[in-house]
Amino acid sequence: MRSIAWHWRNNPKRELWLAWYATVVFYNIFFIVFFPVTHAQPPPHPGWSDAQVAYWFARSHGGLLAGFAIMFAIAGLTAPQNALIAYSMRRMSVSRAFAYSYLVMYSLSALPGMLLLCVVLSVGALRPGRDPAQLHWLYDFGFLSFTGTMGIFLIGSLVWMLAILLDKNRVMPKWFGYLNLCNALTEVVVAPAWIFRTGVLTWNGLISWWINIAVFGIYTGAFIMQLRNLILREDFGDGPLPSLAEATR
Amino acid sequence: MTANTGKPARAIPGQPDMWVLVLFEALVFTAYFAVYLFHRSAHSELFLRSQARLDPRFGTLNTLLMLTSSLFMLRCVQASRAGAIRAAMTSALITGLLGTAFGVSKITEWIRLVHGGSGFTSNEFFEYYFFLTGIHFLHLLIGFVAIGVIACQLRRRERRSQEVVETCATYWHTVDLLWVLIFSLLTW
Amino acid sequence: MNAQAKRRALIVWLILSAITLAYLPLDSWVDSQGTYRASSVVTTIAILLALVKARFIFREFMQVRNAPTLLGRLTDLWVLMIGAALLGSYFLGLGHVS
Amino acid sequence: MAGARADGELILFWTLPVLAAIWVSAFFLFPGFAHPMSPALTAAQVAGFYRDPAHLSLIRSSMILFNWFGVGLVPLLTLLVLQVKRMAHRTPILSYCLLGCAAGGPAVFLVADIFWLLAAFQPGRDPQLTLMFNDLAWMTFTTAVPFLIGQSLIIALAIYLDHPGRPVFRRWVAHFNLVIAAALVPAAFTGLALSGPMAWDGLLPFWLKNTAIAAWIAVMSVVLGRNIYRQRAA
Repeated sequence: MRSIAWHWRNNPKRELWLAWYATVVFYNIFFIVFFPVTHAQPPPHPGWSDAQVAYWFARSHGGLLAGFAIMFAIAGLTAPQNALIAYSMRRMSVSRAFAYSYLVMYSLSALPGMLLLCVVLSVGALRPGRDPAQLHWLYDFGFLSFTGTMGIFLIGSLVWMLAILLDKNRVMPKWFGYLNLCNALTEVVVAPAWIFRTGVLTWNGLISWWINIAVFGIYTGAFIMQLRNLILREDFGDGPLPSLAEATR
Repeated sequence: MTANTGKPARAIPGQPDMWVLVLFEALVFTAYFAVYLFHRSAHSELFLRSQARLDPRFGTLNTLLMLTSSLFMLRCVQASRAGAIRAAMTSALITGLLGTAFGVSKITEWIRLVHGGSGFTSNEFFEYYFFLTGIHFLHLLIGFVAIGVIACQLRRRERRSQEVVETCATYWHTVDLLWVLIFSLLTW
Repeated sequence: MNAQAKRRALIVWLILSAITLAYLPLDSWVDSQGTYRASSVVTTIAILLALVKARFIFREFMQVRNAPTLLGRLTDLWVLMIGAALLGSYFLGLGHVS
Repeated sequence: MAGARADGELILFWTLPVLAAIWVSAFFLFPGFAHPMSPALTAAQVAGFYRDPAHLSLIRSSMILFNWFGVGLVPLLTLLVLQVKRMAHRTPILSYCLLGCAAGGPAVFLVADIFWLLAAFQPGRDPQLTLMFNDLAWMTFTTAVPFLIGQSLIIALAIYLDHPGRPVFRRWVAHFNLVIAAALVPAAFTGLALSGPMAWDGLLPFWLKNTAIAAWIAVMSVVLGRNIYRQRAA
């Protein structure tokens, strides 16, 4: 407790650490809400009939409403995460254009990336007696907006990749730059979710969901660790960052 | 930069970081292939009937184009390492042309298939076929960027970074590697 | 040394092209059966040939041959893993014929 | 920091009365706000609300005004970002956070607006459909708090981390922002109740939330305006 108070007052990197912890907290809550609480992930089947969709809403009724309510309360935590990533680009030897364009893109990312799904599925769960055909429309709207609108994440990954590969300040390792490319490619793979209702390329498909989520999980884990290393190594200069070993000695 | 005289040291060509991409993408594609093969053997009748609608000459030609482009990419790296800029540039250009020929042949094959009534949504086999060849095509397009980077480096002559040249070359060979696997699995 | 490397690359390319052409008779073999019957032998051969080609590309084109042993072991491991995954999922699928 | 670079900030600041006028008029024009529509209404009642000729033009004009208001707030929020930028922080990260919230908040708000206008565009639709659009509008509008909560918390944090000797905003502004953030939280949970104080027409998600937003805009405008004048004089 005393040490937390000391860091709060004196740690020169306190703003960065707060943003980093906000990121970690966000992803933990996100996981808990989307997987066990709402059962919105892994996604239910896109090929269901109206009656099956209505049954799904009825079964996860309370979980959907409570879980997404939590997301509405905490979705603002995405702002520190995006700010921290933008900051990593600001620390690089590249133009500020990279940091700013990333910031602009990701400021809007929560809407297609999550909030539309949360609102629409909440409305579906709100009235159990709603016409199943309408529930089905809400269901399609929710999952397609969530899975199918990956432009931000595609272009965002590419912007971050380019900044990392061009950077001479060693802010992020180059392999992580290439990993951004791998992640960007999986954001393309979800596009067929707009076309198929059965098979491996649907919004819950073996390829466009299961393999993609594995890549995304690795990518997210990697960037959270790399942002942590960046904060540890930060020297508030504008030249190359020291290595982790030098910085933590 | 790698020493170009005497016995070469055992060094990873290009940035070791690129190998993260190579090995990672190889894993991702292996996962795609595994899903494909599983469904293929479970519905072999449909898959084999659809596969028969592919012209194996396209696949074979594309593979030869890709392999040859890799050969010239290797020559480009060797020439650049030896300081023969002009030869390296020529090889890079040929690599790009072979890649373009591959792309043109690929698009021709797609158009032929679609006109023949076999599109992305026609059946399960063609879903995989267009998905795998499509995502590979995307890798090919990124490969052209890599060739562009090599050309820019070579134009800087003495100030070129052999490391960047080799990194981009490694990427190009990955495109080749993935195609070889796709060819073997989709056509046979 | 350069000429030697060039010749080596050419030989590798010839081998790889020859393997590619070796696929063609595989195809007619399937078609001559008249019906579209799955042939595990053909698929297995196709996968094994692909693995041989992959290893050639790793070692020769990507110059893993001259790289530290670790990378060589890693790529070999990858070839084995890819092979195991492909053959494994193929034969697993045979058990789920619908 | 001051001087030429601050030119125009005053003009942006004084768009506030216009914006406030739009906001207040939109709020009272919309026939479903002064006496907020209950989520317990039946489909027929909701359809009747949109079909009432006396309501229709009011709904449309108020929502068009709301659309302008939402976006009009962005320049003012940006002025706040600049104040945070002036604070004694080591990094620009908090102003980046605030900029992100300034973009995200109005975008969410606009979605609610679309659903209301959609419901009013063809009030003759199947009442079930009108009910669905009405639900979508009210749910989006009421739960559109994540970035408002976020920006209050970030402003509070930024003030706490500012130089205590020469603060840009005084500390009570931070405390005030924390209170506002807390007052906005219940609105996120409105989906859990169709009646009572937690329903979207209830005490907490409607009256407390909207009063908190009004209070936040009023108080932050005053402290922001004072700062801008002081910084120009310096």
